[in-house]
Formats: sequence, structure tokens, C-alpha cells
Amino acid sequence: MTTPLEIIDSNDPVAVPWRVALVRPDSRPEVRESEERYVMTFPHLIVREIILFQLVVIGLSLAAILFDAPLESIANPLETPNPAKAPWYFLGLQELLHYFPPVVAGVLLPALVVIALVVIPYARINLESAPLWATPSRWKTPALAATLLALLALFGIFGCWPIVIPTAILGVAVFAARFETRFLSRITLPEWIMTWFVVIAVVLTVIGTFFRGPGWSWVWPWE
Amino acid sequence: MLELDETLDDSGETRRDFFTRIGVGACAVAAVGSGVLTLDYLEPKVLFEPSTTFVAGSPRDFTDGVVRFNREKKAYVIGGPTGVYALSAVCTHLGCITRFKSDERVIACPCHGSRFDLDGGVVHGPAPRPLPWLDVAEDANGNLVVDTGIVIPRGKVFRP
Amino acid sequence: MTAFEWARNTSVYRSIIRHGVLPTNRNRSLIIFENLFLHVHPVKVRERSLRFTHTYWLGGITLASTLILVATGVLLMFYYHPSVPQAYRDMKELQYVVDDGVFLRNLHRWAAHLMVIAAFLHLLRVFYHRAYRPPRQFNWVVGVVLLIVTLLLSYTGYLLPWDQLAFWGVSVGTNMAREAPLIGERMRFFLLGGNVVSENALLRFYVLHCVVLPVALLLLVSVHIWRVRKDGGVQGPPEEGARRRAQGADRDVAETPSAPRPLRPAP
Amino acid sequence: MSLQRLFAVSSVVFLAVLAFTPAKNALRPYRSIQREFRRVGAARAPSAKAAQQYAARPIAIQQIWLPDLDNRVDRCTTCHLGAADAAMAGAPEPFRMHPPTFHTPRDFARFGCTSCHAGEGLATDRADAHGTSPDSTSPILPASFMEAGCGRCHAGDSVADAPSLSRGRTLMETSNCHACHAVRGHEDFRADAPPLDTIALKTGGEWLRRWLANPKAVDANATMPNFQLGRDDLAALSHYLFSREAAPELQRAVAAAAAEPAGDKVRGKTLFAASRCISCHTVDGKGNGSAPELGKIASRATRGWLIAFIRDPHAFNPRTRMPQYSFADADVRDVVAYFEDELRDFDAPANILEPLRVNQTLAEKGATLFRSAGCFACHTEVKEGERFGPDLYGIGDRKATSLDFGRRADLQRTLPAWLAAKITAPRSFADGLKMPTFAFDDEQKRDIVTALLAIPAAPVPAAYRSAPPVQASIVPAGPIGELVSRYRCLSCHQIGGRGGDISTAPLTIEGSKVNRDWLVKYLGVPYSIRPILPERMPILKIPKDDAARLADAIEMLYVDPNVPTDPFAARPASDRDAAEGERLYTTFGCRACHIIGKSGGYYGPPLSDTHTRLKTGWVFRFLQNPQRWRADVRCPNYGMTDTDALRITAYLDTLVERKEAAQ
Repeated sequence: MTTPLEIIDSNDPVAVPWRVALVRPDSRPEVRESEERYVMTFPHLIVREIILFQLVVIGLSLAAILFDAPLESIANPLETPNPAKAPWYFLGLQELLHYFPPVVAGVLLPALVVIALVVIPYARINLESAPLWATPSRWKTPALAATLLALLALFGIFGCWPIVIPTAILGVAVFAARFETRFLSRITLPEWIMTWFVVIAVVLTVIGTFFRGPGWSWVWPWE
Repeated sequence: MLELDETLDDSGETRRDFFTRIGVGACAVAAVGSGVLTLDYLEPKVLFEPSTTFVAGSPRDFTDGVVRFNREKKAYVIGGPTGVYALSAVCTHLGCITRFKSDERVIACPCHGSRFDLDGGVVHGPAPRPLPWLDVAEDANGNLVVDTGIVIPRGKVFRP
Repeated sequence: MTAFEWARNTSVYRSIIRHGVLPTNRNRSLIIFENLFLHVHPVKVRERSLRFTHTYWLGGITLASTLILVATGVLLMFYYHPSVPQAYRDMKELQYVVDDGVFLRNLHRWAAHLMVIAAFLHLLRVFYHRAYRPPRQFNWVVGVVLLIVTLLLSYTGYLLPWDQLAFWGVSVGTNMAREAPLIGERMRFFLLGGNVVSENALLRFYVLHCVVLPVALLLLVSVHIWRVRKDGGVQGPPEEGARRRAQGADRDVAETPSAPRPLRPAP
Repeated sequence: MSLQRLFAVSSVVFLAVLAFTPAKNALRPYRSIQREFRRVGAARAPSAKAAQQYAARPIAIQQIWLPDLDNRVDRCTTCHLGAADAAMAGAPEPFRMHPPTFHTPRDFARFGCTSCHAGEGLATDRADAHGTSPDSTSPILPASFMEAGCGRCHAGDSVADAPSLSRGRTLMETSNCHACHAVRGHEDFRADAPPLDTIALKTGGEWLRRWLANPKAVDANATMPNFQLGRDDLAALSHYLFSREAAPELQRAVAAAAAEPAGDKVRGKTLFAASRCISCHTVDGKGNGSAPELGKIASRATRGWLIAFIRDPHAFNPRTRMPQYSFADADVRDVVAYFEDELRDFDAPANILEPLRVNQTLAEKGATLFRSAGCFACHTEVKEGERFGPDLYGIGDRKATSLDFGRRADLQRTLPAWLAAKITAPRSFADGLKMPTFAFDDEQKRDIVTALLAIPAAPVPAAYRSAPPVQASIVPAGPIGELVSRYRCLSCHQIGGRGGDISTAPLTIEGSKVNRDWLVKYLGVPYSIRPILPERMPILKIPKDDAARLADAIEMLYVDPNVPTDPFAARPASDRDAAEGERLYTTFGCRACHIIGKSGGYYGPPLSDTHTRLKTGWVFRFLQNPQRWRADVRCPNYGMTDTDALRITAYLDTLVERKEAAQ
């Protein structure tokens, strides 16, 4: 009676592009059955989808009943409202324009973001799911520190504190993750980067939307 | 009808069915209702259209045989032996604007040669129907008011 | 119900709805794959993919708001003239004269915002679940493009009311575009159909908003959804796979149909 | 919770939410208002048939569409259903009939509602239609400023039936508002404040200080506002003004006049009265207040200056409204002697006319102040585009939210309230504001606000504009123009809507009204035509040939083609006509106002000398429709036929001949 061969069990499509099982002559190949439970799409999924749709409509209808879409006086090219704001999802960019030369803020950075997003699935680093500090190596700390300082310096030069501050905080968190064992330590490098991007995007958009008054000066929302 | 298997509901058959019916019923009502509302939404509540009426002048101007053409409202106002009446100037054949030929005392269509007499009747030509008569009334100042929107039976002459 | 039963027995009904009424799995399968719109679904789905935390239904929410936007948008087009100053006048007409006009306009507006937010969150969800990994790389790219199209739709729609908000919002936005080296100025010129935001710009934004971009969006969405199905359904958090492997469950066979299903050979 | 239950609940909520808006829609206020109108109308309807029509009235949005008036759409009549409905006179709002005015009800279809009342015409709910919120683009005009609506189309200075607006516009002119604030149509405005080079010749430092501190306190007729200057500023400004050099010939004239011997004050007094100076000036408040108060004139200006000025006012101030009297040198001395004897400030300090010893540094400070405080805006030539204050283009259409209320938290957030406050206390809004304080009473404030509210952001389409009757060019250049200017006819008389409002007799068609020969006599020794009016026309001592030339010019220029030169051209008047005319004269009761011979009323002008004074053509046309020539004429319009009018004309003409024959 021979024990079944140990099967290399990896879910990483790069490490194991094809599912291969080595079978020694003296053993019987055996594949464990999937314990995955399947249910009929109709009604289980369909009903949920219907409910989801209904909930979305309900939510939006309530919003539509309670809050009217803004409508100001008719467009007048001679009378510029101060500040003139773009739609909220571009206010992050407009906030950037406040710190960087237009070419950088209006073109370079957005283009970089889009490119970065597109290439994500093709970059090897994104496919490995190893947490940042799982494989400690000599160059990792200095490299990270250097990058971090470089970023801080770059944005610092332009005085773009809405980016500098979150960057600094996240930077601290990155190194904190090294000693923390529960949550932070599981975060991979791509996740760190994406989180950094999201935080900055949100911060900039929120500032642009709520904290900017005449002449793009800082105002408090309640003023 | 929508019915779910046991994995979704531990309760009895009937209540499950009951809830399902409510749901489907509500959805059905909502669907029909939205249809009705859409129609209501699409129905124009105000119109931006020029009025169909025009003032033709005093009845005294329309002695027997007088024919006046209102280009803008596409109508003839005609003085008959017994009174005044108005004709649409739109040919009943293919909708060209007819012209009044004073020398022959006929209304002729330039497109396909239909010809009408001054009562609107078809003299000859492809026109299938006589020219419709239009409503004529008198306003407060005693002027004739023609409403091209209202068609009246032939021969209903306005007597001031 | 008898009326329903009678209707169900007519040959007309049967010609349209082919599956029977009994809750048999056969009928339920038929419901799915006999229906053009439902057949993007497999007949059976993994139960865990129905869990809220699996996808947070974010893609679904985005799609739902898209459908709402199409419906309300088409209705609004009935009362809209892309001309100055009639465009603004039409907003007032919707408010004061047209029954439910305000409601539809609000619905359209808020649905647009929801769509942008939901799409962005959807992108984040997919990223943090690492659901972009092979074979889903291309679908991720499609998704990114969809997000951009969504933003463009929202932005082109922003001008249509022709009020101060719209006019200056678009002026500011297009001035950003102007900064792009070389092409920026031309791009803006073509987008606005002139050097300033004018009636031309309004018309162009209108056509983009109501024809070009929606068509692009719907095509891309179909590709997106079709790909989801082809790539083995929605991909949940990666932990699941790991946990199941830990307890010796399957190897995400269903998730990568490109891999040959291992067969049990005869002893 | 089972899936079906969730499905059931969400479906029901789904349905409820979708049903909300249509329900709200069905309950729109205007629907219930229209149902109310059915009841009210049925109750007030004159006939049963009409009552049925009211009751059967469909519930629908009503609108007036004006494609050629900015594509205006007014839905006011959706609620104000009785606006043009006689049965709704005195009905409760919103159904009350619109009070009859010149334009209503006949012009509803032409102007709609918002072109006069403002407000958001498109709206179908009260709050939006009346624009009650501060950021409303067009809040409805309060009743007190209603006439601002007239001014949108009637761009002219004065508008009949809009007294408040007209007064407001005149006030803005006379208060020199346009000197600092640019307003369309007044680009070439020039304040007629005197040039200040002659201050040193005219008055003393003490008087000037008092004047600058508060002009109205010194002279109730002063048009100069109060600039609230501090004592240092007062000093600086005075020194600057005294440092200004007058033209040498004026200096010589004043010096020479000062050296002249004293005049006869008694004769001066009679001359002063006879010349009717108080037709424009006042003495201790008596008189027409459109020229400076003379009660204390001798303590205001030096003797030399007064004499020189009265002899040739236009040399001192080319823009003064004061006419050139053809006095003999002695006359002027006498009048001034009378001034010095009686018209002086007896409790004024002796040094009040003492010239100021100029301090250069102060003078320089004053020079800068003269600019920074805006004095130059009225006292020097200012071209359009370099006005001192902010322009007033489109002030009447400013949104309340776009106004700076500054410190005035007490104010209601509306444009009229803001304007009124700006006129009342301009400097109360913030520190460092320049606008001076005018002493307007409440009615004047209301008038000016009305005039300001009438200034639109965009003018109405040309088809709706009623242009101002600008006929300034009707005053010919050359010798005649010089005469008109010398005697400043336009300071009192109106010609074609331009000119002063002192005289009740416009000269626009004087030529077709009065006989030339009579006019020549009249210009020599004017008297008041209507007995109840005070003698007004100053006796300018116009030489005979000047008078003749003026009369000829008037005869030639100021005529109305509608007035026939000879109404009897077609059919000469017979004695029978005259007799008929006399009968009609009695039956129409003309005697009540007009004197003929000994008998008659004193309201209208006496007709005894009609033949010598008036032209028959004028009498004829005037009788047919008096108000056509002067809106405020009391002579009733009897709608006379040509024959009747001709007969009366004939009577009045013959009648005079008889009188002359009697003598």
C-alpha cells in the first residue's frame, strides 16, 4: 500500500502555467473531487440581480425626489463665476493644476495614471501575490526609502502638500508593515502603490470639491 | 411564475408562493405604470404654434364675388351671394398651395392641374375631394375671424 | 390564475417561451440559455459567487445605472434642443411644464454620478481581489477603457443644460486639455468645433453624448460581460482559493477553463 | 430573511418610489388654483351660460408666447386667470382683473406680463414665478417701483403716465448722477457745476469752508451733495481752490466792477422784482428753487463779482442756466446795491468774504484730494470711459446675490432695498467708499430707485423700444442759436422734450400757435397768459430786433404740420358760422374757464385777444382734441366735429374784431 504522491499545489499561474501532476509508477493517480457547491442560475442569481436593480432604482429615485439636480442661471461668457470648477471627478486634476505646470498636471500625470492602470495585468510584479515583506532582501529597504524620499522631494518642490502628507503617512505605514504581523504585513507592493494612488486621488478630489473658494483659495465648507 | 427550491426557503410552500406573487405583481404594476407615465411625459403640455385664426377684415368688404387669399394661413376668404365663407387653399390631391385665377374664376393647383370652383368643388383634375370649408366667425369689433383649424360642412355660409 | 394558465397554453405563448412552468432543473436551464439576455450566465453558478463579499455587486450596480441612464436619457432627448439658448429653456420646460420632467432629469444626473463612482470602486475591487490575473488581463484593459468612456459620457453630458455651471465647467476642463503638447490645441479645437465654448460645442457634445459614446459603451460592455463568462465567471477574493486549497478543495478548475479538466482514469 | 420575502419587499418599495413623483405631479398647486377659479368664475359669471363655461374650463397651463420679444413665455395667466376678464374685477387674487392702464388689457397679447412686472414667466409655481429667493434672476417688481417696468421700453427721459419714473430720471440728471456713473444714453453727459477758477474772485475762505462742509446747509437749493469732509480736508481743498488762477480778463472785470460807485438800492429792489428773478431763484425760500438761494447772496459773493457776473454770466460759467439780461450798467449796480443792503447774512462773521491766504503745501494736498474725492467729476470735463464711479449698465437686472451688502446686515436681500440704502447712506456699506450723501426725501429715493430699476442688462428688441424724443438739434446754430443761448430759453422752456421744466409752455410747436407780431411784443414785455398763474417769464429786456429775429425763427422752425395755416381755406367763414360758434361756446360751457370781455372763469387763458394772439389753425385743431397737444391740459375733449370746431374758431376770431371795433 503506497501513499499517494505529494502533489505540488500552487494557484500561481506564472509558477504553474499548466496543471501538471507527477505520477510515479508505484502509485495510483488520484484527483480529489471539487467540493464547490453549484446552484441553478435561475432563480438564485437572476432574482438577486432583479433585487439589485430594484435597489439601485429605489436609491436613485429617492435621491431624485429629495435633491434636485443643480441648475444655475443661463450660461453667460461675460460673467465668470469664482471659482469656476470642473465636474467633481476632474477636480482632483484641477487641484493638481494649482500646484504643477499645466502640462504636468493636465496631461502628464493623467496619462501616466491611465498607462499604469492598463499595464497592471501584464506586469509580472502584479501577478506574484507575495506580500511586500514576505521575502526580505538587502536592497529592498534602501530602495523603498530612496523612492519614498524621491517622491516626497519631487512633490515637496512643487509644494503639493495634499500629496506629500498622504505619501509620508503611507511611507511610514510601509515600513511599519515590516514589524506588524497581522494586517499590514499581508499587503503586496502593487497594493501599496494602488492604495497610495487612491488615497491621493480621493484627497485631491475632496479638497477641490469642498475646500476651494474664490481664486482657488482655501475655504472651509461651513464658511 | 417564480418558485424557489428548498435551499432558499425553509418555510412552507404557500407563503413562499404568496411573497413571490406580491413581488411579481408589484413589478408588473410598476412596468405598466411606467408605460402610462411615459405616455403622459411625452404628451406636450404647452404648444409653441402660430394661431390658426386670422382676421379677414370687415364683412362689408366681401361683396359677392370678392376673393381674398391669405398666403400665411393658406386660405381663401370669399364673398358669396348670401354671405361670406372661407376655403382652405391646400390642394386635396397632394397638398400643394392652390392659386385663384381671377380671369377664369377658378382655383387651380399648379402641381397637377386640379381645378376647383369657388365653392371648393373639384372641376377636374386628380384632386379626390373638394377643398374643405373653414370656420368663419365675427369678433367683438365686427371683423371676420377665420379659423383654419376648424373645418365646417360645405355650404355653411356666414351671414353677418 | 386560470387566465394565466390558459394564456400559457396558447400556441403563441409557447412559440415565445419554450420552457415549461414546473420548477424542474431542465426548465430553469432553459430559462437561462433560451434567452438572449440571460444566456451570458452559465446554467449553474458557484454558490459562493452569490455572496455579497465576493464582488460587492459593483459591476452589477454600474450596469444597472447604465440601463437607467439609457432609459432616462432617451426620454429626455424628446424635450431637448441642442441650441442656444433653447437648451437652457428646455431645462426650465422640464421643470415647469413637462410631467415628471424634473424627476427624470434628476434621475439621469444622479445615476450618472453613481455610475462613475461604482465603476471606479469596481476597478478597485477587481484590483484588490487580483481578479485581473490571466486569463483576465484583457478584460481588465477593457474595463479601464470603459471607465474612461464613462467619464467622457458624464463630461459631455455636463454641458448640455447650458447653465453657468455647465459652461464654465466645460471651459475649465477643455482648457486643461489645451495644455497637451502639440495636439492639445487642435484637440480642443475639434472637440469644441471652435476656439470657445459655443453653440458648436453644444452640438458636438450632444452628438458625442447621445450617439457616439453610448454606442461605444454598449459595445465595450458586451465585450466586457462576455469575457467575464468566457474567463470562468466572476472572480472573487484570492483568499478563497487559498483557503480551499488548505482544506484540500479544488484548484479553481472552473476559474481557468483553459486548463484541461483532470479525468479519473480507469484503474 | 428569505429571498422571496426580500424580493417582495423590494418590489413593493420599488413600486411605491416610482409612484411618488406622478402623485406629486398630479397635486401641482396651479391645478387646485384652476379648480378654485372654476368655482369663483361660476359664482361671478354674468349669465348661466357663462357660468357653465367657467365650470367646464379645462385644467391646463396657460401661456402668452412672444417670439419677437426675446422669445418670452409668460405663464402668469395659468394662475392669474382673470387678468383680462371683466367679470373678475375686484375678485380675490390671484384671479383679480388687471387694473386698466394705457396698455392693459388691450396689449396683453403684445407684451405679456413679465416685460412690465418682471418675474420668471416660465415658472408655474408661485415662489419661482415671483422670484422670492435671493438668487432669482428676475424677482417680480414691488408695486412701489412698478413704473420701472415702463422704463424698459420707454427709454426716453420722461414717460407720460409714469410720473415716478420720469421724476427719478430728471432727478438723476439734476443730481449729476451720470457725472460719476456711466449709463447708456448719457455717454456725453456733462454736469453743469461751475468751473472753480473764479472762486478766489467770488467768495471768501470762511464761506467756502462752510459750503464744502455741507452745501445744503448754506443753500437749500444746492445740488452739490455732502462729501462729509474732515476739517483737514476742508482746509486743504479750500487752499487748493483759492490757489486756482482765474482768466485775466475776468480778474480785470471783477476788479473794475468792485471799483464802481454804489448804486441805488431802492431802484434795485424794484428792478429785482420786475425782472422776476425768483422765477428761478429763491429769496428766503420764496420762488422757484431751481437756482441758488439769494437770501444771503451778499455774504456769499463779493460785490465786484456779482456785478461782473450779472453783466455777463456766460463768461464766468459757460454752462450756467442763467440768462443774459440786457441791463444797463447802472441797473446792475442798483440790483447789487439792493443785495448788499437786504440780502445778506447779518449774523455772519465779518471775514466771511475775506480771501484765503494760500498755503502751497495744503493747496497741493487739496489738488490730490480734488481728484481722489471725485470733485473733478462734476467740476471739470470728464469723457465717457473715465467716469469716477462704477458704471450702472444693467443695474436694474442685477441678482441680489451678486450685490455687496457689506456691513448692512440689516437690509432685506433685494435689489431695491440695496439701491435705496446706497442712495440714502452710501458710506454705510464699508469704509473708504467715495460716494457723497445726497439729501433726498423718501419719495425722491423711490423715484430714483424706480429709474435705476428701469436700466436693463440688455435693451429690449428695437421693435419694442420707444425712442426718446431727442430733438436737441432743433435749436439751430448760428445767430438764432446764439440768441436762444444768450437768453437761455431752454433753461425754462421745453423744445421737443429737451429743456427746463420751469415754464408751463413748451416751444416745440409755438410757431403754429401764436401770431408773430404778438410774440414780438410779448418777448419785449412778457406777462402770464393765464390769470391764475404768477408772472413767471423774466423780463430780459430783449431788444426789439432780437425779439423780431427770435419770433421769425419760432414762426419758421417750431411748427406742427398737422396744424393748418388757414382752416377756412376750403370754405370761408360766414357770419352765420360765427353766430353758431358763439352758441356752441355757451353750450360747451367754455365761459367757465375763459374770460371774454368782462365775464368768464380765471382758470384758462382769456380769449378776448384771441385774434391777435393765436392762429386760427391752432384754435381749430386744439378744440378738437386739447390733450393731443398737452397731456395735462384741463380743457375737456368734446370730440368736436370739424364744423363745430370751425364755427367756434370763427366766433373767437370775429369776436375780437368786434371788440377792437368797439374801441
